[in-house]
Amino acid sequence: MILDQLIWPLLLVFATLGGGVYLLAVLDGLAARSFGLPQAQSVWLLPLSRGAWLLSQQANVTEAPDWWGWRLAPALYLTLAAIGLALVPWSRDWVATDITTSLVLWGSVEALATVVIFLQGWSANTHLALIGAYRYVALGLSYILISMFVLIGVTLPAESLALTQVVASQQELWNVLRQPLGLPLFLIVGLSITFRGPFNLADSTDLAGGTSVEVSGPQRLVWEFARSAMLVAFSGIATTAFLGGWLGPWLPGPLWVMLKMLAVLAILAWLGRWFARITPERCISLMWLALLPLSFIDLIWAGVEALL
Amino acid sequence: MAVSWLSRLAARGPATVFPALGMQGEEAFYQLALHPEIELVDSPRHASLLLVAGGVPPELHEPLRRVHDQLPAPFTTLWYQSEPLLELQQAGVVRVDSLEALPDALVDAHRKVLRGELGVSPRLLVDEPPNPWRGLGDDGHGGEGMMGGVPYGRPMAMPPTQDLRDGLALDTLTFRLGPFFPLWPAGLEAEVILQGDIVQQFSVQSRPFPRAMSPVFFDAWEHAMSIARLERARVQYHLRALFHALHLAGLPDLAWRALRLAEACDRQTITALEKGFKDFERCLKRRGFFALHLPTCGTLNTEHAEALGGFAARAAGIEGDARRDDEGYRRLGFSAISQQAGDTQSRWRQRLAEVAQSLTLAARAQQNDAVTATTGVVETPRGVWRDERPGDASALLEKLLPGLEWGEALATIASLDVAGVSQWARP
Amino acid sequence: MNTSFFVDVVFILLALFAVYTGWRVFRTDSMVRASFFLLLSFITVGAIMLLLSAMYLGVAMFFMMGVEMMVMALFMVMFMMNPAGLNPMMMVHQHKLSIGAGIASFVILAAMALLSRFPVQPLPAGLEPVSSLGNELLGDSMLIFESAGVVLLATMIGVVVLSSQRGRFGSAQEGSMPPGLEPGGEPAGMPEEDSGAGGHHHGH
Amino acid sequence: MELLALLIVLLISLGGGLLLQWWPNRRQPMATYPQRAPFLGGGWPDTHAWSRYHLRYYPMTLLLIAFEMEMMFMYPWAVVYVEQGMKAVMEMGMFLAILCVGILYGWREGVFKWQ
Repeated sequence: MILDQLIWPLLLVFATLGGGVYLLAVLDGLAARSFGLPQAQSVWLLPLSRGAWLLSQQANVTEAPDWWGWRLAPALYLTLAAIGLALVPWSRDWVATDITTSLVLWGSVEALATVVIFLQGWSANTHLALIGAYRYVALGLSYILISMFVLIGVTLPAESLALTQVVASQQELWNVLRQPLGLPLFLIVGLSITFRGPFNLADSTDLAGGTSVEVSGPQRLVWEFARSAMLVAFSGIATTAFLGGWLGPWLPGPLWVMLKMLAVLAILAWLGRWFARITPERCISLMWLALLPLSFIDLIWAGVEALL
Repeated sequence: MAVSWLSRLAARGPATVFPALGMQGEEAFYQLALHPEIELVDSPRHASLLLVAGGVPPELHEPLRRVHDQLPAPFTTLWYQSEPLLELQQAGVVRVDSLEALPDALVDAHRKVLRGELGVSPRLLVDEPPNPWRGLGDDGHGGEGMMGGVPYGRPMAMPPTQDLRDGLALDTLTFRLGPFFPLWPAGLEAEVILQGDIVQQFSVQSRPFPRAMSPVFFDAWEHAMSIARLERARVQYHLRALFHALHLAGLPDLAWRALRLAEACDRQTITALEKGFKDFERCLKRRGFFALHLPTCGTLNTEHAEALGGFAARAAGIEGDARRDDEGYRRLGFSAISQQAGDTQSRWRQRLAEVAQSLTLAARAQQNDAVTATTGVVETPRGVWRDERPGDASALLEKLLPGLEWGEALATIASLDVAGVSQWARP
Repeated sequence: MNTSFFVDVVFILLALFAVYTGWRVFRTDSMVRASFFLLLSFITVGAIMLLLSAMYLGVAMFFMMGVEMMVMALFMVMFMMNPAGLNPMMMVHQHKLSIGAGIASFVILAAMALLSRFPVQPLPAGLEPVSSLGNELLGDSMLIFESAGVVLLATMIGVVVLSSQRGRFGSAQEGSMPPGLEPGGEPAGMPEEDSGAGGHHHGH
Repeated sequence: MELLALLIVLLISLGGGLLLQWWPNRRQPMATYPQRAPFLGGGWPDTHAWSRYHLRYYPMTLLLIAFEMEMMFMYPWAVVYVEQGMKAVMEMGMFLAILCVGILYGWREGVFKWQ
């Protein structure tokens, strides 16, 4: 019983964390190649050699950092990602953390991620990193409402805040079809929470790397790893909430979840490279004036659909 | 032996290079940006190699030392057509003078540094804080009272006199940025005062290095010149400028494509270029370069636009173009394009339109071997060169940038060419 | 395995951590750290709620406090001198009063906890706190709920009116006159008018 | 059991993250002061970067807090939505309509712009 409830799901969580981050790096390399960027090496080796390089580099510190924040922020971001992944149900029985309010817990992971990303930029005590941190908060406080509305949309048919119930409610029809606006909006949340592509306001190029401009070596490795891990966790939640989680014919549940997660990651890796970075001011306007009303519509749609 | 295995694995990755560009260093920069095994990074913290490309005047040696010391160990330096700093010469610096050998030298140096086979660059500056603080002040950390003293070696930011936008007067941050800041023209050094993320004051401390133009513009000034070659050089110039803007916009693949097109300008047939550029331009629009990224601010007033000339003036509705007065161009049916708004977005629209126009002109010129008719006047991509070459215009940034958000300010700088034209042609 | 013993140990550890971080809020120099210590304290309280099977309340605590402490940290950074605590400073004012108030409230709460008789009602088996809360909102408390909406709207409008500098007609300061330092005196700190270019503002 | 799993995940990932940062660098000496200076492309700052930073989006954050309060009511509402049917629709419709007015007002006043 311990084996089923604790050991297997936990092993699965950590294996997915490591493997997912590696596969995301590979997918990103493939996306870069499909966009025409040349790759000197095989995309399979590149993440490994990059990780090895960062491990052998000296970790930089700044003049008067907030020492606790400086050390803790990357590890905390990783922790949040791991907690997010622990909420994903792999099958009806294999869930690392099956609480009745796991959907709200994911919401709080999103909220706390904003805090941690801010902390990363804040604790460096340097100019470009600080601008990145403050900019990110503007984004972090905007996407959170969209995420909440979209996720409340999927709880309506499930009549529960537990992710296992959300999957069970998709037995006949996956939410991606039932609430067509939900997944696209949620993918935007995924790009925002890992500040990728168009929503890379934290570590952007115009700040020479933003919150990680002063970070090097193993600390940068943990930060980048955590950033990818968060996207992996996000893809797990997206799979659960919209793509029917473990549901699927022939294959066992956990395998279905992983395949669907990979699909979501591939879409996100591609989307992240497609769009130009949005300016912070436009970003807030877009979030509040276009995407938030759209998520209202999604909720109303979900409500009407659930009653029919 | 785990360590050697790790470093061997690490050495297989791309060479991470922080470029510190000196005079006439751009050529190497663009070559390296195209090389798949080299990754140019924006922060020295993310690099294992410092590449100094081009001559660095003596007054910039101190900033160069500062950048040098900011790379995390292990790292080494490479000097391309540049004189290494005196104190470095013993430590085994790598000097490369040919552009062909540079990429391989960088890749090689990266591998050797990571395997520990190459001398690691020493720290140049004295290891002491900007102000002494240990044991000083009220609590032994240099600070005094609430805001005074130099806690941990630096004073604290102080409130300013007034604010630009909404009357909330909070602290301003004053710092000098450059001359090796990779996101704006090489050599530009400015004192920036930020209020939040808004530029409150911008004063240029040292001007950007003059840019070297293609020799065809110099030839055209002296004698009749093939219009097709002139226009190809113009296209190349604008596409290279576009590389920086696209890099800022977070579109590395499009930036790479712009550079590829720029390099193809000398070799490819005009029809292939036209087709390539049309696809490229469509991609730019579709992927939100204008709609998402480019700000609609940084508007030049008439005076500044006239001072700057060239595409920037035409984007602000001033139709000045020396090509209109040239009989050779007139025969090809040339007419100047212009925009009205004069902001950052319209400058890029203007430049893209001019690139397309140049390609059409080059195609027509090629058919009947058209040459320029007048000498002593050339419309360079930077502006008209009549009696003297277009000069440095970085002073106008001081008027243009205050009030802009940080990212908007950098996008605005990237949309302008403020550096003057060098008296030497590109090799 | 004795689960309840384990739970007790975790409960005590969390409680101690919550008190410790709560205390650190007042002992740190950095405003940002103070906000995030408070956040940590709230998170541990939320974790205690989870231990007490208050699943929704505990998780909602993480959520709400995450956002709110973030905003608090932002405002701290905006308005407090020396927000990062580079120079040490005292975060506490009115020492005697606050010590007194602290002791008094501790004694009262402790007395309530120790002396009052808590009802011993085992959790009914099929109880789902979240849905019963939902039913409550749609049942007897509906009026409260709706009026909460109106109150929040009032809050929003108040917030915008008070904080936004630029209304739909341009800057909120335009044409405003700061009060004088003495009754009927000259307006204090009036922004200097641009004598040349700014004149056209007053045309209408 | 669920919370135990959550605790294990938390401890392992936090510990792993910290260990990965600390272990490879445990014998590195402290970086020199010039290395630790903020990267400004060869330039240098006058002061520490920490300061009273002027956020340009502060009205939006306040609007968000008001909004978020209300969101916390929505979760329990969502759970009983199907059970309660039309009543729930009416109630939440009214509630959301009131809050929409808030956003519209904020938009009219330019809250979502850089102040």
